[in-house]
Amino acid sequence: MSNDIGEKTRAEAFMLPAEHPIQLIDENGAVQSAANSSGEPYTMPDDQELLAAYEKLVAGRRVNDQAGALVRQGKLAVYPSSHGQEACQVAAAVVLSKQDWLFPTYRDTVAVMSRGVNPVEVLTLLRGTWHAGYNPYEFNVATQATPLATQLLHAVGVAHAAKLKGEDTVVLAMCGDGATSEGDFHEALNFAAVFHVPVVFFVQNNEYAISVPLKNQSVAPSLAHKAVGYGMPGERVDGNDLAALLSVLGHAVDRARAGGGPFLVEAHTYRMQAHTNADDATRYRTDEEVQKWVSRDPVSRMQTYLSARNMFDDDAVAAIAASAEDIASALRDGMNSEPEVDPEDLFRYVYSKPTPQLQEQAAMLREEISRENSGA
Amino acid sequence: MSNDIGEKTRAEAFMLPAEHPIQLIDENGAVQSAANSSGEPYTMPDDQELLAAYEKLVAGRRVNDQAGALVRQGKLAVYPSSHGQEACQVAAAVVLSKQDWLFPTYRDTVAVMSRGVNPVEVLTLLRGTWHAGYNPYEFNVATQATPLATQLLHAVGVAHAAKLKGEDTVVLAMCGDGATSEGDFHEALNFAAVFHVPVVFFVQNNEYAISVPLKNQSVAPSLAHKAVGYGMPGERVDGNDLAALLSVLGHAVDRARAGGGPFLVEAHTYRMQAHTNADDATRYRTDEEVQKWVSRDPVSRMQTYLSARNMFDDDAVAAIAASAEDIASALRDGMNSEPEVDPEDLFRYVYSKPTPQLQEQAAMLREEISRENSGA
Amino acid sequence: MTAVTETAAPATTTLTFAKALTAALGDAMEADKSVVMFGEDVGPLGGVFRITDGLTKRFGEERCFDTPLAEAGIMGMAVGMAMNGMRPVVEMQFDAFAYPAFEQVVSHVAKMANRTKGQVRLPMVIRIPYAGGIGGVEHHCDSSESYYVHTPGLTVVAPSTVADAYTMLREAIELNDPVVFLEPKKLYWSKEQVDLEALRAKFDGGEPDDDASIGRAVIAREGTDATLIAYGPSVPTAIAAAEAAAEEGRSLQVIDIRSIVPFDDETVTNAVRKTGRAVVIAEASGFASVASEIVARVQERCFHSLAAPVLRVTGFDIPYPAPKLEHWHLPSVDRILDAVDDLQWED
Amino acid sequence: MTAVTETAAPATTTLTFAKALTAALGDAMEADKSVVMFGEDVGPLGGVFRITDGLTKRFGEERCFDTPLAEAGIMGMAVGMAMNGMRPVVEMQFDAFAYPAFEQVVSHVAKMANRTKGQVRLPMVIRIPYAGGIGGVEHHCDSSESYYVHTPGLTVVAPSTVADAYTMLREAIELNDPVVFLEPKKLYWSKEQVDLEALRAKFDGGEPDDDASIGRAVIAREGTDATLIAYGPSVPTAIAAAEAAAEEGRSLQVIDIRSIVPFDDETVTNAVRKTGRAVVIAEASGFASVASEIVARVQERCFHSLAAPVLRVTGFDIPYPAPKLEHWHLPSVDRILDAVDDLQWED
Ligand SMILES: Cc1ncc(C[n+]2csc(CCOP(=O)(O)OP(=O)(O)O)c2C)c(N)n1
Ligand SMILES: Cc1ncc(C[n+]2csc(CCOP(=O)(O)OP(=O)(O)O)c2C)c(N)n1
Ligand SMILES: [Mg+2]
Ligand SMILES: [Mg+2]
Repeated sequence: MSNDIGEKTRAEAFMLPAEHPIQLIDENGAVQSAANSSGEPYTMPDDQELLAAYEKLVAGRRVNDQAGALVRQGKLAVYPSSHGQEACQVAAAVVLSKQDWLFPTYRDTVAVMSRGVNPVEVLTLLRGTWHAGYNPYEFNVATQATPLATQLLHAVGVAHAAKLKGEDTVVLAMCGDGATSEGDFHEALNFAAVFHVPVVFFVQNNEYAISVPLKNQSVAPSLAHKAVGYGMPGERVDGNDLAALLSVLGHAVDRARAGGGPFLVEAHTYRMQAHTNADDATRYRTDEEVQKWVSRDPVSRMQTYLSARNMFDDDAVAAIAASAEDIASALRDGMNSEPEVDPEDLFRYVYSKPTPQLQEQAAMLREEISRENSGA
Repeated sequence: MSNDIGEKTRAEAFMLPAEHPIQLIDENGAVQSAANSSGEPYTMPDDQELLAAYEKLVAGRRVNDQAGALVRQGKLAVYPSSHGQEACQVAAAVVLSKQDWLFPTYRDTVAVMSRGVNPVEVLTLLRGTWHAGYNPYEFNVATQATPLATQLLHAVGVAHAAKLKGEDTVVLAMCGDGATSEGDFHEALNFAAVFHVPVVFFVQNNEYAISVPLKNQSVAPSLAHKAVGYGMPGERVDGNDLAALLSVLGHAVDRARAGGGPFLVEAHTYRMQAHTNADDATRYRTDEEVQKWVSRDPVSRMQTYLSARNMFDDDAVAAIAASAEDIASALRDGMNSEPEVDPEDLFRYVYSKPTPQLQEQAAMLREEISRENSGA
Repeated sequence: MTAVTETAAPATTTLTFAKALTAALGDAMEADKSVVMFGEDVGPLGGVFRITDGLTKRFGEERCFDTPLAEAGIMGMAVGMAMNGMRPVVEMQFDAFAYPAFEQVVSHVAKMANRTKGQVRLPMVIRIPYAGGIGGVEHHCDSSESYYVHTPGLTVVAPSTVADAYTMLREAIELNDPVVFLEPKKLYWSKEQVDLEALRAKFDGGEPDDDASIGRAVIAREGTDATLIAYGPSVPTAIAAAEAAAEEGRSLQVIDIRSIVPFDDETVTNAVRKTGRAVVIAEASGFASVASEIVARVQERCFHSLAAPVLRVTGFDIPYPAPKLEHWHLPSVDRILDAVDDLQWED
Repeated sequence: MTAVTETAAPATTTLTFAKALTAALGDAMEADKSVVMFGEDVGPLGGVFRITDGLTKRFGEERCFDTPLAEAGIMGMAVGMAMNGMRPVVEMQFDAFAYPAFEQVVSHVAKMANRTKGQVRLPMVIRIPYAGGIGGVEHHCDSSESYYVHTPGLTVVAPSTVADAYTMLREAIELNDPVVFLEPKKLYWSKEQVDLEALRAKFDGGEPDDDASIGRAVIAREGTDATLIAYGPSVPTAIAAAEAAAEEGRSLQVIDIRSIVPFDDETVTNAVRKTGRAVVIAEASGFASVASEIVARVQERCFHSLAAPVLRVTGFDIPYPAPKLEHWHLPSVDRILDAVDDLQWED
């Protein structure tokens, strides 16, 4: 070819996902081997690591169930459960180091708690006492994002600042399959690639965005195929396989930390329950379809694997269950206590110093309340 | 592999661009052969087709130069020239049939006029007498978009409506390399792919977005590599090679018309002049860099080729020049005539029927003007 | 004879606000096949508020369909479809989720007709479930009307009654201009007795209606002492306040603005001149809002009839509060009555 | 002795509004290395208005840099950087090109501090070259302030003088809250004599300033008969109107609001009470705008001092016109004087 136009073409093989989603432990708990598109194998995490993560998996499942019960009892307004997606939730948290940041969404309660945040605080948003219940700086966990995909840009900004400051910080940012359609998803991935910042984008493809199935969301070969369009690697992983998730996300985090830039991981999983308790999933999917995913359950799969490796005795199983039960019970207690809300909080934090207008409005409300209290 | 997760993976070879940008006539006017990633060759347009397009190329160059002169004379407020990009401009118009739609940007004056719109009308926006000067329905040419990438979604909508109505309409939507970073670019390509509508997205990658070079815009292997992330084919083409453009865009249009869905074409070209006359290009690029592109000029290249094919005699060359001169002269006349503006127009078109509020405001202005006119 | 008696009898049924909207959409789609409905979850699910319930089944996937999850995409595609002969109705799932489409709305939806001197008109409707009072989490209760009404080129309406829900949505779909159609979420489940057939009959002619609701305010309750001016979710609150005031011997008139743009100065001005006192009520934060505009217009036009400044009861200038605190934020009957008390009564 | 005389002499220089902004950015970046500047074309080019001219050269590509062309991206990245210890200043190239970032601004920039009960504050500045009068083509002349001021959580300022351009930008950067900093395009090339060193000196202490400009309106011209209330690009027009009126024997006071949020009710209220008459001037379309708000506040607070309704001179309720028609749209001296004439003078 005589032209030198388009010098930018580069081999993109390493950016394309492997032919199949990475799986290290299959539905029957059997070991599989898997490699990326460049042929580099993904390694199985060691047993101790898996056992520690498994504990969080069990706790996560328990909290999902408990939150569902609290909704039915009217203690929680609404709960978007990650039942079935707990492997993703746990992996997202445990691959990070202390100085790293996690950017979760509304569905990622279990990821947030797996990073250390008290579940009672996590559920503040859904309980309705305030918009966020934990201090993002305590565990480096951003508030749970509701406006879809917007948080991915914040993640890029945190990573960019860390890079400028010379900090050793990786950011893991989560979103759903539906959120990949938003413009902010595009802008976030492009900014991350252009500024070469350490962000791992982690898409939990659970096949639905509320009622809309993936095929109405994207007709790309896979969501991970979007990565090449930004110049970053994309990989797909079995989202119900905790081992594969730890391996792939761990690799992405290590690579980012070493200065390799951003990475896109798509996990294939399934939302086993309705979008939230307010949703009616029978309107858009069959029970048959849901059943297909029961055998792929991330918790039982890991249990089978660890049992086969003799990582459990009955005591260990009981201890793990008991510890999950403690967390659930603390959550129940927290939610059963009368929530405290202070009307003055409405005006307190809008600005560093309330404007004269807000001071007036606060005074008006104060007076109103004191009149009410005095029975006037 | 034992897992059946991620059944969506499909071979994506046909979606990835060919290794090199498609070129059919090189810088020296010599014929090249080129094929897409699936090995299907792109065919050279026939001589008559090229000759007809060449006439438009010459006219386009002349109008670019004339508009520049009008700016210097103060007859035009501002002009973003497509000097150097005329092959893209002409090809975008001539690959379309009458019932098709063109969605141009501010820089695409030559494309709009190549589709039949009077250049005087095209320049209304830049002259400042109104926001748009031609009737979009007359030649199926949308207004020239200023807010970047927004028009790509309108293009999808026009195509979607055409599909629902069973019309045989293809839409070609243009944007620049910079515009590919906007969220609307992402949403447009995804919507087009999911709804499988006949839109050809045509990115003129002219290496700059005002002062920002491509490398600060994207680090993808190429912009055409974005296509696979939406599940559509992407192709790169030498944007200064009219023949290649006609072949590749023509193929994309045919494919879309036949129900094949959307297509992304990236043309490698160069903005030979400053962003607009208001810009100072010396602040961000060297003269050397610009000079490198002189020899790649789309007009002289096509002239060399057609001469070698004996498609010209001196009379033909003179006739083509004269016809371009006529267009330039009509443009000068149009721009030299006193522009007519009617203050009542301010209120006339905001709603189908002016609101009472606008009627009041119009009356106020009318009174003001009549007082002024009566010298009060 | 029997037949005549039957048709003559008032054929009223009890209908919710939500079902009136569903009926309006169905009737409009039946009447004109260029009407298409799309957005997030509006297909098989029928929308998160079930406003589009049954439409996909009835009209097919091509006429009522789900889109990928991208609001600018929805809005921009609607612009193109409207350019090419369709009458798109789009649903933004919640008020705050319309913001990603803001550029499309302000820079294109609102400006296209003017830009092309009326050659390209965009007959489209943007349905937005809006405002609060439903215990929604953050981003699900914004009152975003001020952003739209300040944008010339948009028609902006906010019905408060079941009958208006039906009629104004049909009118909005028939209008050749883009309409932002604000649906007060907390009224979705409110019920009224309406004669749906009579409402439908207005749209049989095909002729533009002379007494269109868009552009007209209505007096929702007569009264003589002061005027309460409200729209959308605040209208029932204003009426409740007027009822409470009546018990204390004060006669309050209530105006339901319902069409914010165009604004019905005539009805509002006449009403306030009559009473000489007015309170404007709206859920949105007050600063630079529709309420500010109404106050400004009223004092400009009724200055010499006013016995007291025109007061406002609005949401505070704070982000919409979490569910357990929203009752402090929203205009309440008590707060409206307090404002009325402040209208410098001489007696 | 010589030295003393020299420092005592007023060290004024002639500076444009644009250069004052450049100086403020440079000084802020010098003073605090967490201040970073980014946006479209703000690097080597220095911005299309050259406000960031020289900053990349002076502070390096890491401190002043170009981004990919995506405004939501710029805004969202700024949010994250502010969360992580930086003080980002972003430039939106033109008013209408900030709209793609609207969701980020409304749903995050404005709400983050409140959402987290003050734990995450966003010390960021959004610079927007705004408003018209420069013959710009469509989308280059929007007056978008009403969208921002209606959004609780944002501080919104619009300086009109060269000295305020410097001071308020420095204050905005030092503030721990997000600030929308509106730069009237048509004033970029206006010149004034300023004592830059004196302006700089205010920022040496590091202590928060008691007489901050943000939050304070100023009386730009004294007068006794009526008050003109303006901000940003309309202030010079208001002053010109006052000058013209003076020749006709009418004494007009001019208030430069400059800080829209927080709003300085005290200065405005005192001024209007003194004159009893007022006209509010703004370029933006009037409907549900900052002008509406000022009228509403003034009539609420000064009702009994008012001899006439508070009038408005604003842009029409139309999309911003093409260059050759903009002069009809913009508030002019004549139109202001007409409004003043309409203030029901008894004599
Ligand atoms: C910008 C925006 N638009 C719409 C919504 C309403 N909404 C909330 S969740 C949801 C579906 C999200 O699907 P996905 O991204 O796949 O995440 P999942 O719920 O499956 O975890 C929608 C449409 C929103 N929160 N934000
Ligand atoms: C949404 C938006 N943001 C910013 C701008 C300002 N702007 C006008 S042209 C331009 C550069 C566009 O570059 P590119 O897309 O490569 O097109 P080119 O000018 O090279 O043809 C910019 C930033 C705009 N018009 N719209
Ligand atoms: Mg999902
Ligand atoms: Mg370009």
